[in-house]
Amino acid sequence: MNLDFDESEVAFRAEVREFLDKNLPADIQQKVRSHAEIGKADTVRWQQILNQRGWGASMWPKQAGGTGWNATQRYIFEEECVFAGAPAQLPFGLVMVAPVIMAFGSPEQQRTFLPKILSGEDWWCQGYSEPGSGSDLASLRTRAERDGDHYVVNGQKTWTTLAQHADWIFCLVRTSSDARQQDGISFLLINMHSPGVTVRPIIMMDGGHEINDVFFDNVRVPVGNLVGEENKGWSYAKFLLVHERTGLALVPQGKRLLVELKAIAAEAMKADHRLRDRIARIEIELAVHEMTLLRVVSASGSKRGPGAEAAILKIRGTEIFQTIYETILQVTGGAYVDPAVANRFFNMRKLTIFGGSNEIQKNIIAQMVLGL
Amino acid sequence: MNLDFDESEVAFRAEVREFLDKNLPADIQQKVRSHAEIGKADTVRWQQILNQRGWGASMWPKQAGGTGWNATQRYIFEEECVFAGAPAQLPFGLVMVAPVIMAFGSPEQQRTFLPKILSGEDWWCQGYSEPGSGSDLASLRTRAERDGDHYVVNGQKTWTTLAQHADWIFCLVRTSSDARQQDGISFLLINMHSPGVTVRPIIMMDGGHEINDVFFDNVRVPVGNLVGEENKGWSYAKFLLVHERTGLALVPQGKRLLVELKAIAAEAMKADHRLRDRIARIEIELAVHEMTLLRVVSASGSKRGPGAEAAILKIRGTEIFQTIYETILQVTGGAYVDPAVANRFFNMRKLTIFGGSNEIQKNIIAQMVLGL
Amino acid sequence: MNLNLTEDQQALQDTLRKFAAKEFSFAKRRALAKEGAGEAISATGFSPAAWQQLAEIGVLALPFEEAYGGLGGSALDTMVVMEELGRGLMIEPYLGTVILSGGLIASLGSDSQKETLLASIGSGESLVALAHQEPGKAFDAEVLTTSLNGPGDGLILNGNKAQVLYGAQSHQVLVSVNEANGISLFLIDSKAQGVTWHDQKMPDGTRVARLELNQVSVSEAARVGGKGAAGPALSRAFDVANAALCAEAVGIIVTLIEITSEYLKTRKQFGVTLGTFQALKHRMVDMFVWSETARSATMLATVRVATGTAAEAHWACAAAKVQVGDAARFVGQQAIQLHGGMGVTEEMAVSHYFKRLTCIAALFGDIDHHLGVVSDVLLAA
Amino acid sequence: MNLNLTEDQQALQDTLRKFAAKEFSFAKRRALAKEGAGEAISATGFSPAAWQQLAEIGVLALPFEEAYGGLGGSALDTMVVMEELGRGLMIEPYLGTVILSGGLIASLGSDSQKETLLASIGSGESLVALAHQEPGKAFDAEVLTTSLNGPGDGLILNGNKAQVLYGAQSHQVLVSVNEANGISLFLIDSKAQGVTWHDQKMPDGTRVARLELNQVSVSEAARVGGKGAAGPALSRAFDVANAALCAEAVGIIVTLIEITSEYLKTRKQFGVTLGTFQALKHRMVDMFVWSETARSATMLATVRVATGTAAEAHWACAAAKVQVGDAARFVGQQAIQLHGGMGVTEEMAVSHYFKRLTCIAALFGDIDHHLGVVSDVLLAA
Repeated sequence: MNLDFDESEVAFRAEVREFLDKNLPADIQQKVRSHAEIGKADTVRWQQILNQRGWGASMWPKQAGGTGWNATQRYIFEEECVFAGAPAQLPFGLVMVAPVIMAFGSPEQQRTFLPKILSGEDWWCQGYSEPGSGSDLASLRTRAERDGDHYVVNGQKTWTTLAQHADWIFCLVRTSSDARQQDGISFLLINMHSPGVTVRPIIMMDGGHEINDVFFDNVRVPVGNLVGEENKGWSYAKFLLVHERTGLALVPQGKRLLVELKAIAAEAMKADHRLRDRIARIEIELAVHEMTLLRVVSASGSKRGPGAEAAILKIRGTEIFQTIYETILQVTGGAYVDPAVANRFFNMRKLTIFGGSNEIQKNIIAQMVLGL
Repeated sequence: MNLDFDESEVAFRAEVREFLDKNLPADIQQKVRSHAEIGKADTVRWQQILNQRGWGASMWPKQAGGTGWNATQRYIFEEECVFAGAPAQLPFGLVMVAPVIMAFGSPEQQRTFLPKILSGEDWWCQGYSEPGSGSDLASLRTRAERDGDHYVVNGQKTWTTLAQHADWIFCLVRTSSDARQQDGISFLLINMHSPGVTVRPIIMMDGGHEINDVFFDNVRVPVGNLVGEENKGWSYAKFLLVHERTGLALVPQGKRLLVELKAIAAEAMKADHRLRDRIARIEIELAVHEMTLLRVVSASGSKRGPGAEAAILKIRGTEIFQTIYETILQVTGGAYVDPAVANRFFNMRKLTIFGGSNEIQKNIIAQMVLGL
Repeated sequence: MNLNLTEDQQALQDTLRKFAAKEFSFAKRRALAKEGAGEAISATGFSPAAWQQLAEIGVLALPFEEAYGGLGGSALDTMVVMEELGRGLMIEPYLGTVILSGGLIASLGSDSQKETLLASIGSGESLVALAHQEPGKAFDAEVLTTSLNGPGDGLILNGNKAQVLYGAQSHQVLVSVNEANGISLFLIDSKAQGVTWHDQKMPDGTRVARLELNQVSVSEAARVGGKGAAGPALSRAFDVANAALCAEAVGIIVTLIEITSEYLKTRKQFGVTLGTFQALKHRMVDMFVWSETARSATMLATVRVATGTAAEAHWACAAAKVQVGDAARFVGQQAIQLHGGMGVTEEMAVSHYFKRLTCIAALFGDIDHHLGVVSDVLLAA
Repeated sequence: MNLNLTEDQQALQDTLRKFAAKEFSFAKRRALAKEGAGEAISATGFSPAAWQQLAEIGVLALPFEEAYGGLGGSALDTMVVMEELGRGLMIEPYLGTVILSGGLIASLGSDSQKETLLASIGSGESLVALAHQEPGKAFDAEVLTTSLNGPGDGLILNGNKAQVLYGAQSHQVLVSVNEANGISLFLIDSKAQGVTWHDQKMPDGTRVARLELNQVSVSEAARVGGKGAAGPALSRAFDVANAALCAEAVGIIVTLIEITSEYLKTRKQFGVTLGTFQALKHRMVDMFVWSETARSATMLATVRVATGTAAEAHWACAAAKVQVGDAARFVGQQAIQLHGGMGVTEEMAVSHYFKRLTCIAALFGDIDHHLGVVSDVLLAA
């Protein structure tokens, strides 16, 4: 048992770092470091740069155009990217729909969609949640009815992150109401530029626009855009849920933010032992949380499944990340609040809710690990 | 709105204090202050002293031999008793069965039982819980079958506090299995010296003997010992549950213990800011908790019902009390634990479980206050 | 001992609650806050109409002596008002103008200052801000950088002030300086020569300004209170303000519990209402217990402010800020969490209450600061 | 990077778990602990038979070099052992004798001391206690009151030591004194002239003694390590001991979760098993998350002790003691609470594990102490 990276891993880290040094555009880096909004253009530009190096999809197998890296390499790559101030890659195509298309899509679908995800040409968003079916996904009501070579889709999706930029949406839609709720659901790829698709912004409490309602009004979707079998969409969605999601652990992001907190609080914490103790606790919790992540990464190297680990990583990661932001809010603002920092703090409030609320994560652990 | 006691209340406090000064036996006071065990003899002796003064039952109406005091007076009396180092009065007779006998018992029962509760001659214990029916009281299985002028009782009670000293036990027993669980329960007074009653000690984790199993093997109980109507016992027990139970708030006890903690920690907390902050927090929480109690006392003076306040008082009171003990444990023992203090800490672990676990209290609040 | 509201206080509570519900529903306030709406709220950060109505109800004059047009209300009456402002999410500049500046003028001002100023505050005519805190210093600092020169060539103020509540919207401003080993206060015109305001919109919609004083001339007549003698009154004013903030927080906390409880009773998941899930039910109970704790803490602080010694009041206000801060954090966070995705949108009232609670918890000393006050008392004992 | 157990470690784990299950079930240990039971456990606080069996399995010699009859085990092997001792609630004097005293002799002793002492510890023949802490002082104090006089008239020890783990049961004891501006260690016979033990039974059943040294003669040959040179080794020994304690706590924590989970699945209330109540289910999940956190913290500390610098090891052990302390408190308290009334009786294993956790959390620095270590590093940065 050891925490030391071996020679090849050390060399790999150096290679990633050198690449980032040379290729991460300074203007993007500056935006990331100053917490400015990263727009579509910058996200796409960075994806293109990575893709030119062959690093567009760190989690894809080589034959699909990915890097074929193991878990440790992916961990090193993510950490270096975050530390360097690289923007996040858009997960909806790369991490969410691509594995489903690879596993269950037709060769035609794989040829059509995967390269444009890799190149950044297609911007994807996720169409799962609906008004009234948040944690209870299976109760969704958006209908897709067969009409010749098309499905006709009607309904509404919500909480659709960055749908305002999207070319495509992968949707869970109801194709049968005969069976038990889960059995009548299909996995459909819908072009966002189709007639009948409307996007309406939802403004978040920090005033920002990240999420949207997406309305489907008699949207015609070619049957060729159905992934896998009709009415089997639920099992594909579940496949996605247990797919490795160590990114939710927010470890490198947390470490980066802790550096920022310590810099901001450097003077204040000399005189204020309560603040110092709070930062010490965060430092401890983050180091230990990182160890939990490394245990998962290490076990995944030895081919053990991710189990309920993703749930633990998400719960702890989001809690710690929110605590860091809360502490940054506390030390800025001069005995009140700094509006810009407060808005970042408010923005992060979503972390324990989105991506499967922490309550849902607890249900998963209760069932999968404790058998309760 | 004010926190000042009026002239008559101030005079009353002085009267109580003077009485305690003169009449609380020094040997008992010494035992209380050193956390020694208070045996049956001392508890009875103190009850007799109080009763001679006419203060044997602070919560009973005058006509029953009680003091007829209002809530504020009772609060002052309890506080002074705790501060003076008086032992607790045995609640099972005075506070638990007596109100039921007064409200639902026959004149004969009132004449027989109340005076001996007041004088300390009869030691009572409570027979509610059974193995397998802790929080779910209504599932109890101890049976009482009518046989002429007697009930024949068979079954087992458990968690019976101080049953080893008891002359009488008030029991919930099943007299009918026809109806819904709650409707077949009766409230029966059983002489502990009856043939067929066996008491078995349950040793607590601190090694102490406070609680017991009580077994009934064909115990014959005169029908005259049935309180109220047969099969109506559940409603009498519920009456008792909503009966004012501000004692569970542990306010004067907590204040007394905080004084002890501050004395023990006086030196250590000068150098140790974490300990100082912890004690400051306890001080704050206790002062605020006392305010909650005073609000209940004050509202009860104006004839408003206790509502779910008893549940809040119990939850906060037990939590704070356990925290004080935990902190005392922390500052004694010299970088380890002091066995005697540790055992007191372990003994107090029961507080959030007994008397209706804090989870049950939350169910009560959810239903009574929030309508959930 | 009596901890129940008087009949008058119950009537005041009732009036304000009805007023807020009728005139300032969440939907109306949200509409007003948007750019281009009929009223000038986006420029001032509050509703001038609501301010006038509050004046008519009498709450702007409530704490002042009857001799100066006030109603002679106590800290307990203020508690009732603040709780209702909290419930209604009414971010009008009550705290800065009525509680802080009004309170300081009432305790330090000359008869003529009180006659003029308290009347114009009470009628809603005049907003008076307090500019005491300085950049990089504590809200209650006793050593100030703002300088007073003179009397040769007249009295001249120079300096910078931070966190002035509704300063840019004020008509007059109380400015603190060190003088004669203590703090003095001067009342100056908010548009006087040499006065520059940097207005900032806070996340809860309130306005807070930085103030630059550049060679601002003041007269001896502008002095409020004796030379270097304002320290104790300022200290008390912050205690009073913290007790008032706690009461506002209680109003928000109980409202969040009502809103969330209602949401859990109607919102369905997995075929049943959310309220049937025991984990959520118990969390609601924890929120409720915290709300009762916050109320007790606020009442304790308020009673001590009304009738206790300065030390008792200071202790109790610090204690209240700690407990109400904890309660605000728990209830605020959980109200959002229990609303799920809806909770983090601007469309729902819950996020607005949460933002206001976040700001209240930071203003005039956070939990750490006030825990320190209580902890230091232990050290001195 | 590799965080999986080796095959050898898995085999060791397996052996110990089976041994504890077979030989030292809770029922058996509880019976032994009662007065008058066949074995002398009530006098010694542990089972001499179990100690011999542990020697036979090889764990008493595990950490020592092969040259001295040991197995050359690392801190990671010790972690495996301690977790199993925790699971089996085996309160044998492993920590004091093998980890602390054995570790100090291994790092400071001469070749001949190591040959003799490590062999007799490894074989289970000899119990060696460490007497460092003094009454009223920190467990890791560097300035001691125990005095060493001489060499004129010979070397003589005088003083008082506290919290000596299984001191009264030991055969030899390492005693610390200040000498030459540092700490020196001497090994003396536990029954030497002038040595008085005051044995005390701790709530978890372990024994801890006060030691009086009254004119105890020692020879230069009894010295372990150089004059005044034992400080760094002692400091490391406490880090190693804390990492080991954390591993023991992890064993207890996971066992409490197993026991409690099983209880919730079988115990019925209101016609259903307790495990169907979501509030209790989620609390079990919180306990589980804490257990994983405790395990990660312990692994981090252990890896740092095995391969890190002294500063890295010290930081990680402090961090682990904080997180494992938090985990122990939460899991211990909730395991009792979820058992209801049964949880506070002596009949159930849960209360015994809880008591042991309470003692572990206090030993060699509580949460506050170790948070202070991490906090002070921030101050120095």
